[in-house]
Amino acid sequence: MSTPLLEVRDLKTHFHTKEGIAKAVDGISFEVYEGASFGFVGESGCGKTTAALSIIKLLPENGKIEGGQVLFRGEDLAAKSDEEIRLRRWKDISIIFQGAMNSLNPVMKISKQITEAIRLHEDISIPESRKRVKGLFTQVGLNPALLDQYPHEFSGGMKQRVMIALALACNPLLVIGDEPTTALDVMVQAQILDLLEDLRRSLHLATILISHDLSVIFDACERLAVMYSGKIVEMGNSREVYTRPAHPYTRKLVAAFPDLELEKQRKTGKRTLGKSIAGDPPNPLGRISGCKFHPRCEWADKRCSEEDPVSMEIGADHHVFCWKWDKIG
Amino acid sequence: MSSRYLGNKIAQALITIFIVLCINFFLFRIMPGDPLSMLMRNPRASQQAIQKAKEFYGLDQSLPVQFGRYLQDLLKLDFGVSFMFKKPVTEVIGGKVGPTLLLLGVSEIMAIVLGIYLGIVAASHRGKIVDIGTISVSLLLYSLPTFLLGMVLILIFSVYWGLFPSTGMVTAAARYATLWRQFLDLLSHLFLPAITLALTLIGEYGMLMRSSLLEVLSEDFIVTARAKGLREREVIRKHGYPNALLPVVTAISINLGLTIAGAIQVETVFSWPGIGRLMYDALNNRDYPLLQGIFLLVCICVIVANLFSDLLYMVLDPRVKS
Amino acid sequence: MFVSPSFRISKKLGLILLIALLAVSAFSTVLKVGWTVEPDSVSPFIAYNLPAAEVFLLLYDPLVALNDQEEPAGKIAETWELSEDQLTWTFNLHEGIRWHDGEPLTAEDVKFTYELFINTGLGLFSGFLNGIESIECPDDFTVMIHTAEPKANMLMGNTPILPKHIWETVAEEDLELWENEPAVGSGAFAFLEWRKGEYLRLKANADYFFDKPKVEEVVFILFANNDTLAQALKTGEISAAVNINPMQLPQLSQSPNLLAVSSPGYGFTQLAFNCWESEDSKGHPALLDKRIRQAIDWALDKQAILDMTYLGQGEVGTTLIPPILQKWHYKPGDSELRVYNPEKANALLDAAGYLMGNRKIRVDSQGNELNFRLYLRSSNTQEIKAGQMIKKYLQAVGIEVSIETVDDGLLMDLIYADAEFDMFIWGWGTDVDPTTILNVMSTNEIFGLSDCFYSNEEYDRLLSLQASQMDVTQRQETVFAMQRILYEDSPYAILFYDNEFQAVRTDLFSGWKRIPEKGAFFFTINANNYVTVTPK
Amino acid sequence: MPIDKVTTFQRIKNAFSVLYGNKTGFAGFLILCFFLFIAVFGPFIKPYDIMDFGGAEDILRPPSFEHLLGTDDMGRDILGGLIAGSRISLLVGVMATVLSMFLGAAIGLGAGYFGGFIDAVLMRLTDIFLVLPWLPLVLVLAAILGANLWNIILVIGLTSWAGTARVVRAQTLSVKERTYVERARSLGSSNLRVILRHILPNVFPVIFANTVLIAAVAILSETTLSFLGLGDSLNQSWGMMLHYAFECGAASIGAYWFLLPPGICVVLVVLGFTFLGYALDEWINPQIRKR
Repeated sequence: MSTPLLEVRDLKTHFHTKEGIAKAVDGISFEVYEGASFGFVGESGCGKTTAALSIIKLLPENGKIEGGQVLFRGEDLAAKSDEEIRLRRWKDISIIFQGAMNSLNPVMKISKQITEAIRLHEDISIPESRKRVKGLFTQVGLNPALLDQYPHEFSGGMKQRVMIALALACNPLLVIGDEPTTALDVMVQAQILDLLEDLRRSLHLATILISHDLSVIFDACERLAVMYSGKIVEMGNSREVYTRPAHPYTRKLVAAFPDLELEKQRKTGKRTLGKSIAGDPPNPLGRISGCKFHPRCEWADKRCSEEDPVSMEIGADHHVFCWKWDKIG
Repeated sequence: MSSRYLGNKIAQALITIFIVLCINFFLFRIMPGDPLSMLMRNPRASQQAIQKAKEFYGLDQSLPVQFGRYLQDLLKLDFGVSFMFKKPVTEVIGGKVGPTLLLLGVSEIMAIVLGIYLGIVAASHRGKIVDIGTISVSLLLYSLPTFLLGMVLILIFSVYWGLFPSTGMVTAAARYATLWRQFLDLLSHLFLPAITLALTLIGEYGMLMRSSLLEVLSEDFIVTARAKGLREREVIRKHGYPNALLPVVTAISINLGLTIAGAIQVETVFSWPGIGRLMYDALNNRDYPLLQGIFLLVCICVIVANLFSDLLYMVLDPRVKS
Repeated sequence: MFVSPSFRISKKLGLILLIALLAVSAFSTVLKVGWTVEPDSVSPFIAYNLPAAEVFLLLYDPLVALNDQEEPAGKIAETWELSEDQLTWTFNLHEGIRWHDGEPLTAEDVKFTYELFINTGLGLFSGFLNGIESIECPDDFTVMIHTAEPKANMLMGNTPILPKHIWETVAEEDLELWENEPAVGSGAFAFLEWRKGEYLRLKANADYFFDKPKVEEVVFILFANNDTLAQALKTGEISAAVNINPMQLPQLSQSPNLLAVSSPGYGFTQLAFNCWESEDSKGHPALLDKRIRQAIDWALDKQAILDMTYLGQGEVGTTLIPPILQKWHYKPGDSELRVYNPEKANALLDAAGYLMGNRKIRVDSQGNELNFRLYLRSSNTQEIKAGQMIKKYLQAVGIEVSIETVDDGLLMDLIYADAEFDMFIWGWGTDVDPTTILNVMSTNEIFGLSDCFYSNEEYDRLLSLQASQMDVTQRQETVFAMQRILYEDSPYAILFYDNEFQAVRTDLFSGWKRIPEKGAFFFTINANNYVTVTPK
Repeated sequence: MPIDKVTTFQRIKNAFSVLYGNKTGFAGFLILCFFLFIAVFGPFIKPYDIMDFGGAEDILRPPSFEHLLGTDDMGRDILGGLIAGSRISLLVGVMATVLSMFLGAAIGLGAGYFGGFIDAVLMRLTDIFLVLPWLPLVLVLAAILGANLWNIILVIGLTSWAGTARVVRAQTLSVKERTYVERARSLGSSNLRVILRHILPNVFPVIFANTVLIAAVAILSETTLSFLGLGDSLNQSWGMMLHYAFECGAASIGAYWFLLPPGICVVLVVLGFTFLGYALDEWINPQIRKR
């Protein structure tokens, strides 16, 4: 593997709410390599989106990076001022939001929304930037004639393509996809994922995909991290984690997709709903000592409830944070 | 598609206007007391004179016939003759529209500009003292009856400090050395009533803008804009305002009905010679034609304002067109 | 830190103050009079209210006006004489009087005006002309008026003389709808502009034949309420105010630039009873018994009511003609006078057959309760207060009162159209001559001016008698007798003669005089103040 | 006013929920309890008779030991008047609200439940009531019916239901689709039964939350009507006190004690209802806030 493009070390992001401090991201470390794809998976509220947004400090007012480093090509983004970060956004790292929903300004023409980003970071004329947008449209499989439409005139899939075009506008090195395919139907979902994959390869992009849907991450990412309650519980090569899930939580996630034949799913266009996992996700404000998962874990013992599990390398590029991983049958 | 939307809205407005016409006509016919006794003060009026007056005002016909005539006349923009002023209603109302428009216009503009500004300030200092202050003041203004606010302002600015006149639109029958003085005179008379009306509106518009902006700022596309690297100011200006103003624009046009209620009170307290006071006087004198005229005018204004807000929305929000 | 913002504020205040000052600096040769009621019309055939009568005094001249001492003084008529038989009046007119439009005023105008009033019977003034048989004009400046009987009030009516060349173009049956705007008269002031609901402007008649006004204009400004009226006076926006709220009198009197007066007015406020003895009457039958009406009069503490409504400014009411008309006002003797005495009221009610029932309400032998509807005008706070107090006083003697507040128009309907009432409160204004107000109570006026449907043959006889009694003492006797009858029968319980409250600015104008000596400035018997007052 | 103000209420409420949490709701509750207590036990706290006029020397006395808030233009104790007035003002507020709610709920339920033609007609009617300028309409109605307490209640109730009807209709539409309602309908329950047994209980929270907000509007309306001279002059509400204060020129003679206390009472009660309304809303039905 090549050198890491992005190296995150012991990142902590907390939200200050009136009820108390929520440790949304509670000390996570991971690397993303140039041109490689990385995925975050976990239940909603586990902190995966916060982790991704922390990279470019795109946090709500009450969210703050409390510790750790975000090394992007060796520079610590976490230590930079808001203004410095602002100039790096989109140029180096861009994000694809859930475009099918509300990530595009409804009262601004698509072309304007994209050229705005380009002209913010590059000193080029409007016609030139429009030309670039046309190119981007073609690249993501949209008819350039639709350039001056408004978002509501697009279907969900088309909007998502617009989002991708927008993300690529400034030729970034890293693209983060935050649930990029959620709310799309399965056929479109697959198309978008394929598009992303193609673009990644052809443009030599690094991508970070975030999804609550294990199947999406397994399918689209070379490496992944499973998050639970602000912590990474298992991380490594996708195939490795899929075939040998070690953490009880990962096991349950995997088990929740009994029929994990992704190809088949795609062909039939049918989605198998996973079984839900027993118990509720923890309250982000709660202070669970030891392993965060222990209240829901059937194998947990005293140690699990007292000591934070440490990273254990259990295979080639396969780490797990669990005291009992080897005790589980 | 958009023409269908438009057509639909116009049709709705027309139906509403027709129903208002009916309400307008029949409601005023069941008012107690005989309008003729107000019209003819002479208790010894001869039968001929009464008959003549009845014919003149069309009161001798049966209700349906009167209604028919009423509709016919309306088409000719003939609103009948005011009992009180014994002049055509259009003429009477026409003389009072100016002052009301002036009052409403000035206070609306003040309220819109200040209200939106306050809303933005409050929203961008969410939860801070400025925000809490704005909300508290807005709520207080909301809870304060308009007339009471007017009286309190009179108490302070006219009675105790003697800064502003408290009545009328100009110093009555004054002659002015210069046009500028005349303007100042109008301004000093306008100050208190306009402030009163504006204050009651500022709170509302401020709250409206605040909540609208906060709602917009929590939208995903704002995060997109931030992610693109726009400055926070630009995010709010380019993506926040255009979206946040949409509901505010609508609310302001729809609010006209409410503003008119305020205007009636303000005009009563400050003796402002406008439609509001005219309506109050017409009511006391049971001047049916005049009352009908005013009521109709006000209703149509509100309905048209609603229609206008729909159209404006169509222009401002591309989503509505489809 | 604290200095700069407050400095800025004071600068702003200064600016505002400047604006306000500039605003009120109007020309003081304009006499601005604030009032709270405006004329119902400027046509003498349509108008019935007092402000209209006041305006007619300025716009028009009568043949003979009244001087400050209530004596007839020449106006259009320079001199006049009465024939030996007291049936023919000859008026010699001033020559050279011109109407505001420049046409000359002649005897024909007088004849035309009087005949028009007599023929139509419309307006405030036609009543004054009762008894006139014929009018002739031997020349342009002589008018001879023949009457069937001697006419005692010939010189008292202030009847405006109207320009024939204008009014002859109006068909008689259209008179009640013809608004007479702009009014053309011959008076000290000419009609300039009337913005109804705002102001009425009159300008001085530069060619006036008599004393010319010292001001350029008189502007009557309508105020929505007493409150703003008083303020406008204080700020100098107006120079005079009528219908001031009595509550504001003490404060206004303290101002060195103001002269505020509370003076006896030409009118009274009454509690009227439905006295209509007819099948069609919708009034409570018990009120037809004069003992009940008297009992109500006994039961009211009028002084307390006057104290509460007008801060005691006025006089407790007795008879129909107010005491300011010293010549005509009849003061009931001690034996007749009814002064607050609930026991007397109770005794009378007992005598009338209404005994106290279970619910503390009196009932007659058939079990009919004494409960009366009392209508009050919602626009008049003083009358509402009085009504509430009356309810309380009557409750104390076992009479139940249910109060309903209605607008003026509705009350007029209830009274004049249907006689659908038991009691109500309002008031009358009176002239210098007693005939008009006495006439209200005549049988003839039922479904005319009579608001209580009272009828008494003896009273009617005396009414026509006094109209022809040229001897003041004799006439006085008759007028007294009539008032005695009314006081005994009490179709009205006259509550009080409320004072006029007026105030004027002494720093802006000089020459204010009260008419008569203890009277008011405006709404008096003549319009002299408007003419003599001088800008400072 | 009622209609437009409700949406404004909603916005103000949203703002408040962010800021104050339920503390304001509690404050509103306390304010209302205070006034309710005064209204109920007023006669025991301070006996007051509207007919108990003072003498001439008692008129418009400034606050003193004997009369803590001074006297009015008829020499009556203002504190006593305020206490007695609380009964009238609250009565009007509550009764008008009940009427408005009843109308709004009935029309909203009817329109939402039956749909089709009925819905179209009822909603058209609602739209018209939303559009008609409120105060002119109320002035005319009050003039037609005559000024007494019950007519004022009637007028306010008749003109303030449209906002509620809309909300109730929307809620009814969503409840109607629920399976148990479908089942009840298919089992042949009568419409009335389905509405009362299945729909109303689910719509009720919305109605209830709206009720408190309408009450504030009703009290404001009564005050305004009274001020404009269309009030019941024999039942002295706070609005009537303000009317008389205005009529006797309290402002210009500096009789602040006649003008301010009833004004402050009105403001407090309206604030109280607003606070409580927002809190109830949050408590009963959090998703309303999202609307």
